[in-house]
Amino acid sequence: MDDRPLVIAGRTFRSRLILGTGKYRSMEDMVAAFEAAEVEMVTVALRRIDFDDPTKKTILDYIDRERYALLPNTAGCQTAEEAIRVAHLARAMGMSDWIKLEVIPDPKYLLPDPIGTLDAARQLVREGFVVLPYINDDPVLAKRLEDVGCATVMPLASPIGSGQGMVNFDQIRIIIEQARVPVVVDAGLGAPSDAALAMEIGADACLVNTAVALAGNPPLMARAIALGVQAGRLAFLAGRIPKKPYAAASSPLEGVVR
Amino acid sequence: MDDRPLVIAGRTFRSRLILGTGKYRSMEDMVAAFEAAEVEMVTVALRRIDFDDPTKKTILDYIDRERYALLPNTAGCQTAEEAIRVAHLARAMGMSDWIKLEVIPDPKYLLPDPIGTLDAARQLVREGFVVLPYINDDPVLAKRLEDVGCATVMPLASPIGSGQGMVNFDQIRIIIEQARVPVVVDAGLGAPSDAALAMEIGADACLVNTAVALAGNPPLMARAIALGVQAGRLAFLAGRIPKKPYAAASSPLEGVVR
Amino acid sequence: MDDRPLVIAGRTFRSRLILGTGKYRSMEDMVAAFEAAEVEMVTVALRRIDFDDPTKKTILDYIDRERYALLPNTAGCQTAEEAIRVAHLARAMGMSDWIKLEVIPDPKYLLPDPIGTLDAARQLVREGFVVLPYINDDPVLAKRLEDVGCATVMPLASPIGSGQGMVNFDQIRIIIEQARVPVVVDAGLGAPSDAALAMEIGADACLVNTAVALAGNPPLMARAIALGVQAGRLAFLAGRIPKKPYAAASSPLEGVVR
Amino acid sequence: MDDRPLVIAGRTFRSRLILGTGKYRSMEDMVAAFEAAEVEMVTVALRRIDFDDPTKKTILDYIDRERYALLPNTAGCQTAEEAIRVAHLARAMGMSDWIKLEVIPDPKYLLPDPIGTLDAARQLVREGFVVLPYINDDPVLAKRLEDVGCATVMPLASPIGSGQGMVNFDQIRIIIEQARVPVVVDAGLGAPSDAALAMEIGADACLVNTAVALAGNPPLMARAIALGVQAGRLAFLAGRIPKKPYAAASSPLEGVVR
Amino acid sequence: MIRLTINGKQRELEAPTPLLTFLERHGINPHVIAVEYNGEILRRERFSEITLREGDRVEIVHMVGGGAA
Amino acid sequence: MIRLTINGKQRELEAPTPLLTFLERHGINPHVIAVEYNGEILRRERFSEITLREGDRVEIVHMVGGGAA
Amino acid sequence: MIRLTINGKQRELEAPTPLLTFLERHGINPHVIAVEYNGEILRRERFSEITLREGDRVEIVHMVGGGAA
Amino acid sequence: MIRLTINGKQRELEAPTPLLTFLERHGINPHVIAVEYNGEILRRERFSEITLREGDRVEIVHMVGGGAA
Repeated sequence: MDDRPLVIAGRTFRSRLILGTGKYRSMEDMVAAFEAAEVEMVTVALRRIDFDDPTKKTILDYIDRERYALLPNTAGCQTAEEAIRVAHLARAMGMSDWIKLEVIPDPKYLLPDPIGTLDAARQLVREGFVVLPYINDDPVLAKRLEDVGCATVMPLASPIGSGQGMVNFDQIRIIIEQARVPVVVDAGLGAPSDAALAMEIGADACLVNTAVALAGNPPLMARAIALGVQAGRLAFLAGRIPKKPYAAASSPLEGVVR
Repeated sequence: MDDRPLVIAGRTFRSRLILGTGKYRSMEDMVAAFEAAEVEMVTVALRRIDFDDPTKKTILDYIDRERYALLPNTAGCQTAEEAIRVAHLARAMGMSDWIKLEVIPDPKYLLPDPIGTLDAARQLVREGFVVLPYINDDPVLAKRLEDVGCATVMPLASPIGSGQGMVNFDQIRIIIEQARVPVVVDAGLGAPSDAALAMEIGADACLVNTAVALAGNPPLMARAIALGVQAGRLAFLAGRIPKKPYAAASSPLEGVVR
Repeated sequence: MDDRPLVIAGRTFRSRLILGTGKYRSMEDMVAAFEAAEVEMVTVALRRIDFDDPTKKTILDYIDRERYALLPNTAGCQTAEEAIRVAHLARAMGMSDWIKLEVIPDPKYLLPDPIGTLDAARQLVREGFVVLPYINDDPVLAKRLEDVGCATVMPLASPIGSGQGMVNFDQIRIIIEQARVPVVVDAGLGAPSDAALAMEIGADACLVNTAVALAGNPPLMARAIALGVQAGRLAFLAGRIPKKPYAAASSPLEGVVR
Repeated sequence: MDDRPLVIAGRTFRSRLILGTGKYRSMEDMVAAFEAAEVEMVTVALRRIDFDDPTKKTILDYIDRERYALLPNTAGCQTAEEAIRVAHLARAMGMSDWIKLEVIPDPKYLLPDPIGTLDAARQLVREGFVVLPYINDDPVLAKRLEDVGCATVMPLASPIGSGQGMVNFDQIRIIIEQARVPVVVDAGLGAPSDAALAMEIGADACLVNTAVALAGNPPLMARAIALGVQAGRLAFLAGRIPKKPYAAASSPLEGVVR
Repeated sequence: MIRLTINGKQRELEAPTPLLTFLERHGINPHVIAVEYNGEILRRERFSEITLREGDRVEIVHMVGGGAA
Repeated sequence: MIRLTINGKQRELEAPTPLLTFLERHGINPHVIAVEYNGEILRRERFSEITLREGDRVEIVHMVGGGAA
Repeated sequence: MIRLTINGKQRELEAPTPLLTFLERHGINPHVIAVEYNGEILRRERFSEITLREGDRVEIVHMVGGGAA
Repeated sequence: MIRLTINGKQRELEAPTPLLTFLERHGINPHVIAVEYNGEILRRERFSEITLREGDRVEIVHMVGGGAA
């Protein structure tokens, strides 16, 4: 079957799965997971160097940048100002002007601030960033972010790291229906069935971190979720049957031996 | 990763997806779906030959029996007696002594009769059949069928052909937890996410017909569902993260720029 | 509004809630719960008298039998034979020939045995008992129990004491649609919303025990669940709106100030 | 039982149900519904007088304002500016300085605009209005509206008029957990079970319109939903049992006749 | 003959007309409406001061049944 | 001294004892119990005919709090 | 001319007819069917022994597409 | 001896120190970091122009594993 590839801000991706780089038990697990899932882009965070232990290798020593595009995030930022500052720092590294925009004041559920996110997105787009905002399941906010020039919208399926899956199914479906930019379902996906479901309703891609990093076998789970994303995408293209309230036999009704 | 293969009644299967042969728009679609899904076993029904039009090709003219094992069903039977008779006819064809046992008195929801199914299963096992009974989501009935010697149990996810997916999730999980024979989730699976979910909770295989046969593109959907089954199986083996009520950041909390 | 009363085996009930008598922290809590819920029938179990401590008051010292009909159950029975024996003992007390039939071999999920339940029901009906069988969410079994003369069917909403609510919603709805005897939803109801939902889809009554007995305030929860049952019943009679996939304004669209 | 009454902006309400006044088949139905539900506040919309048919009675000819407080809404407004203008007009009528703030650019799903809603809320609070904003299920937005001085937050359970019920259950629970102002669950509630569920998780009140106005019997459904609200509130106060994955017998395990 | 805009529609009146007269003529109770006169929302006390004239833009609204949106 | 089984436990009595005497001795109201005597369930009228003897197997049950299972 | 019931329908044949002849006449491959002859299900080896006669009740079935129910 | 703030912590250096020297001393590859010097984010070309002095406020960051939040 011939699917059109995913295109974000003019860049083409064959893989519709983006992986995070946090929480792995080992860098070897992480790299093996990337390979098993055949991803093309991974998210990273920015943090201060610890000068009391500066010798520790950085994550860039493990990631083949020829193979995996880096998507820096603004994780840890609680306001638009903080997020803009971190975006500037990320760009100053000269590796990417893409930014996964996160403005998250709430420490318990890690839900994003719609106002701060829109403010930061507006400015960062103006400054030439490719902005991929992390948002709650709000279709109107998604349209507004699209209108200010964001490259995607990234609604959360359920709270980050919760593994609850597509809790926000209904409104994410509305976001997808109304979006003219790619919709990347982010946060809370716990298993291939969650990712497949997101893709079946027309999501363009999924972003997963905890479900892979903390799985019993991260590379195997990475492969599983990558297959789930593919399966869901193919089903979206194939056109699923409608749900019916009643049953309908798949064997013929006539000619039964009686 | 090395998974142990599925073994039913001593026979080994690499594929954990079984497809039905009903309702396809064309035999070509059906065969292409088998190939796309790389299945090894397909279900068939028995019906009277129509002597007013006997020349029509039979389904066996399309199915390569070297490649695809046949699993005859007792579809259309409303009592144990009818099902036993159809099983005898199926075996008399000399193609298989396996039988997908269906005893279904209810025409609207096509739900199986637990009593008639157990009666028929007991006798057919005694007669040397390999019996794969189609059942509702009843863990106690599943144990009883196992106890009389059935080769699998095949609980329904939701009404046949409804595409509602894993409606009976909770009790199917109990059936799987208690079973010592393979559990094949049957009926109602509508998309890869449904099949993946069944496999993630430990089902041994899935049986799908309508979701493939009536999909916009049956071979593509067959491929999608086969990938969903694989994805779910790998996730089961990899060990998924537990669901948590709250969020947990995947980026480190220390070292944030402030 | 004028509702027809609930009639079971010719006996009329104004209340559509039946309460259990197990697990209360105190008999005072239990009696207060009965009064708060205005129930007319309560379930009881049969157990051996403990002759090492026979002086302990029996539950009948607390229950006003003028006010509350007793419904003995066969809790603890794992086979049809055991259940029939306990039914005989219950009737020998001369208080009731009604029996809540439970045949439950499974200690972990306490799910009933469809075969043993049907066997015991058939015989007890023949012996003149009014039989109220506890069953899993199996519409075909429900019809068979109705056909052998049971006074009601009592499908479980979810495992006993789990408080999971209407997990078996879909098949209970089918049971209700097909039943010609009252359907009493039993087991797993945890809150008024669960009971209301059961009644909204046409259940005739609900049976609740753990959700009341182990609530923080049992009499208050009893009242709450009784209100939930009433609310659901009235809604069933009033006729709810259909669910729609899209929105529809409740304010007029014309005449808006612009 | 003694519940503390609902207090919004210093005003006390015994009833925790607010009804809308739209879509009724007749004004008599509407008034009968108010009485059956024993509500104390009802929402109304503002529209231009139709001078081509000005004689038609206004809704105020039917509503006893001694008995029912009016809550004007800004339905139909797509921007903060429009909503502020309508709020001013509503206040100019001299009946109330309360306003149910709705800023809804999306005609299909009628979902509110978080940005416009916050902007309008900030100004209207500054102008001395009692502002009750209609919002999507966004806990961070809810906090921000609380911080600018809104009297309540009114998250939508599901799209207006859809009758889908508590689709946004999880995030509404978070909103309730974090709110210091009353949370009124608005939109999409279709039956008593929906309202009961909202109250069980700690909502302070519910607002319902379509589910009553378009029910087969509006006054009866109004009564049903009012009972559901009460039931859910009592259950919240009584303290429900936790949900458990397994079963727990409510009859004693010892002393079984064997 | 004057022309003005009332509730978004062009209307004609024989002559400049006091607002209260206009309302009375249409059987409208001034106590259940709100009026925006040339962009300014009027307190009810001021209704008696207003006369509808050529080119005025007037919004006259009342309450109707409504729940949400 | 006789031995018999009551409610699954071995018990001893000084001598054969009328059922009603046994119950009375334990303060048990015969109207709230049921008795299975050597496999036969007794109607209450027959309690007075029964005497507990060596080797008897007796079940004496009453009602307790219970909901399901 | 004989009358018999095949697959639930009354049919007529000029004369008693060997089963294999009947099948061949209808272009049916005996290796993909099953036959119940007067209530007895036949092993394929026995097809050649059977002749369709007056009053016979015969079921002749084959496999068709089917999944469930 | 100078005092300055690096990554939010008070630090001391013997003397004013070129940024690149400071980095080299700590084994840090300048190509995988970003630096904010007294509130201004530096392009890498400018690292060589910067000398750390008394009272400077410096942020030196690198990439770490992260997914969301």
